[in-house]
Formats: sequence, C-alpha cells, structure tokens
Amino acid sequence: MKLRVRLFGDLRERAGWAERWLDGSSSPTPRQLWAALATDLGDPPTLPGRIRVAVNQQFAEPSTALSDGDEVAFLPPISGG
Amino acid sequence: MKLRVRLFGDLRERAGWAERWLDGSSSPTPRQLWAALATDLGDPPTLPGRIRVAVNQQFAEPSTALSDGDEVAFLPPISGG
Amino acid sequence: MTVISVTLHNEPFNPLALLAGWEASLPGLTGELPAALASFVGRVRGRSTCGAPLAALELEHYPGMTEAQIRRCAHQAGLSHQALALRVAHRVGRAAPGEALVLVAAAADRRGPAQRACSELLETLKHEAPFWKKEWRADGTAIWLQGNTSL
Amino acid sequence: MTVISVTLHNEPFNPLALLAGWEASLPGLTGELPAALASFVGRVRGRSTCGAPLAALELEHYPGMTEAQIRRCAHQAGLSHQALALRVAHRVGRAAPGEALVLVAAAADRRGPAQRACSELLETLKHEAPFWKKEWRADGTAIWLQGNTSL
Repeated sequence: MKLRVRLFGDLRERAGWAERWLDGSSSPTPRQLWAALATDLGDPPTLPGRIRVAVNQQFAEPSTALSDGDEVAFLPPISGG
Repeated sequence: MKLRVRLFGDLRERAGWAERWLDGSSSPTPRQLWAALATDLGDPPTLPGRIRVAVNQQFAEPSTALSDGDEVAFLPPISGG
Repeated sequence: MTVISVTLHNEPFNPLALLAGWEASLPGLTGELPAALASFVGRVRGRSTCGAPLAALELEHYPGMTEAQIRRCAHQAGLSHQALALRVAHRVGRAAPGEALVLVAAAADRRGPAQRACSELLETLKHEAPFWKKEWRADGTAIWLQGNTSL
Repeated sequence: MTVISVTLHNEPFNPLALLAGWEASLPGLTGELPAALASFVGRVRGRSTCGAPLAALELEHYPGMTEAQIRRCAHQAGLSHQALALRVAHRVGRAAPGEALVLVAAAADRRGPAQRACSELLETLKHEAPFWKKEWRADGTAIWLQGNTSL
C-alpha cells in the first residue's frame, strides 16, 4: 500500500521534506503512520492532540482506515486570517 | 421669551411648517410648549412618549426649563441607517 | 483617542470609494495602516416595508444635530471598543433603490474591536441620530416610517 | 443558495478594490444590489506577537484543501445566516507589514445577517482553513505561530 504523505509548517521544516510516497503496509491508520514518522522527527510515537490529520484533503480521525493511494497530511495548529 | 421651534418628519408635514419663532412666556418647558402646539395639530395636549425632545440640538427631558432664544425641536421616531 | 470622520451626502455617493480613500488616509492619522478594518454598507431596498415596489426613499435630517449625534455615537463606540478610527457617511435627501444609504467603518488593532465598534456604531446611530425616512411608492403614495427595521 | 467566491493571492492584493468589484458583480449573480454588505479586511501587523519589529509574515497553505475548506466554511455561514453572497480573498506567500492578509465580505438583505455571516466566516476560516504563519523578524530570526491570535 503506497501513501502520499504531506507535512506543513514547522513539521515540514523539522522533517526537511514536504511530500513523500511511503509504504503504508504496516501503517493502516494515520496514527500508526505518525508513529513511524515520529522516529525520524525525534518525536515520541504518540500523535500529539495539537496535530490534526487530513486524508485526501479532508479532516479525518487519526484512526481512519487508509487505502492504497491515499493522501495523508499532518497539520500543525492552524493560524489563518 | 422667544423660542425657535422646529418640527421634523410627519410632524412637520402635519403642521405645515418646519420652523417658527414662538412666544414661550406661557410655555416654560417643552411639555407645555407641545400642549400649546397640539391644538393646531388637532392632537391631544399630552406629549406622546414616541416624540422625543431636543433643546439646542441635544436630546432633553420634556420638563427642561427653557430660556429665551432656545431652539426646541420635537422629533418623531428616528429611522436612520 | 479615536479619530472620527462623519459626512452627510445630499447626492449619491460611492461608499466603497470613500472607504478606500479613508483607509488610505489612516497612516497619516493613526501612525500606521490598522491591522483590522470592519465596515458596513446599507443601500436602499427595491421594496417598501410592506412589500410594494419602492420608487424612492426620502431622508430628512436635523442639520447640525444629526452630525453632532453621529459624532457622539462614534466617540462612545470608539471608547467602548478601543477603535483607532471610525468613519460614517450617510445619505440625506431623496435616494433611489440601490443607492447607498450609510457607510460605517471601524479600524482597530484586532478583528474583535473593529467588528464590535462597527456593529455598535451602526446600531446606536440608527437610534440616536435624527433621521426620518419617507417611502415613496411606485403609485405616488408615500408614508413616513415609524422607527427602524428589525435587525 | 449563497453565491460563494474564494481566491488566494500569491502577490499583494487590494482588498477594497476586490470588494468593490465583487459588489458591482452581485446584481448579475443575485438579481439586485443587496441592501446590506458587511466586510472585514485584515492586514499584516508591524510587530510580531512578542512585540519585536516584524520584517515579513510568511503564509503557508495546503493547495486544494485550503480553498475547499474556505468554501465549506462559507457554505455553512451562508446557510446559518441566510447570506445572499460571500467573498473571501486570502494572501499566501511572504507578505510585508501593512499588506492585506484577508478579505471577508457578506451580502444579505438585512444588516444583522450580513454582519453575522461575515463575522462567523472570519472565525471559522481562522480555525478550519489550513494556513500556517511564520513570523520573520527584523533580526533575521523566524518562528511559526502556534494557533490564532485572540479576538
């Protein structure tokens, strides 16, 4: 299962990348995908409450079941307007 | 005592005049002045609650003591904006 | 101290052009372009309060007192909400449907104060500034409105 | 049904010129010039959230999702308050102090719905539309803002 993963704001800067295709075979939900990414970021594996998840450009629960080709984004706190 | 009396909106139209200098010797307050005017308008002598009073271009109580040369206005309900 | 500007217009006026000109003048008055600008434009409706087609709306005012009352309302709204600057333009005379009746604008450092000052000023001037509206209908009849339209 | 228009701007935009052009287009979209128009313009402040002089504000967004979320917010605000038309313009990229960040405008038949729709849309897009702000200070340092400024 391939997932298109996107990071924004300070997450993007800390990771050093904005977008990657990752293998999601062992990460069937955004929460598990985060745990896999967090190691690279040097963060604890638990998804912080302040980070929101979007799947295919819509807000989604961290427990959403992912499908092949899904776009998964991790969104730090929004500050628009 | 001379008073400059001003009427607006439907009061002005019903009275047929917008501004007059009147003798206020027997009308030391706007309330008493109204009673004198009301006869001409065919209205009862009691100042209706919906009519507001201004003395020298500021809202005032109907019982305000008037002085020679004061400008007294009777204002029907406001509808601005 | 809130910078207050009030004008009455006996002819049609362009409210958004006035707003743009006023905003552009603010750096000279308040020291910078304020971060938040809230505004409201009201126009003459095409129908009377009872639903009949409207030919025109006639706005009577009390020259001198009307401007002074608008300034008092603006002063109070500015104090209550820490507005940097407030702008009111109001039509007087006979106005056709679609023409601008009123512009109220508030500049502040934050969105909340700007919106609240604009909204409060619009409400208070409706109740405290002497204007009277006469609706002229298409059939040539006319009535004086008694008080304000609902929110 | 509320007519919704949303644009993102990678370069400085003139919010009041956009507002005037949009209002002028409304008779063709909603059948007449609406009686009530409420609007809000937000600009980049000259100081950072901690009070230091600000060199620039960088706005990151999520192309596609950001526009879709603004439209969702507008749709909801339009339904809640019976707005005839809603307009949002938002800056993206690097913006200098004084430059426009956001325009929100609501047209309705009455002042209350116009003001409430404008205010609600401004609040919801601040919390539901994906934008991230990075403050660049005069000394060359930068920080990402965590969440919104207070009302």
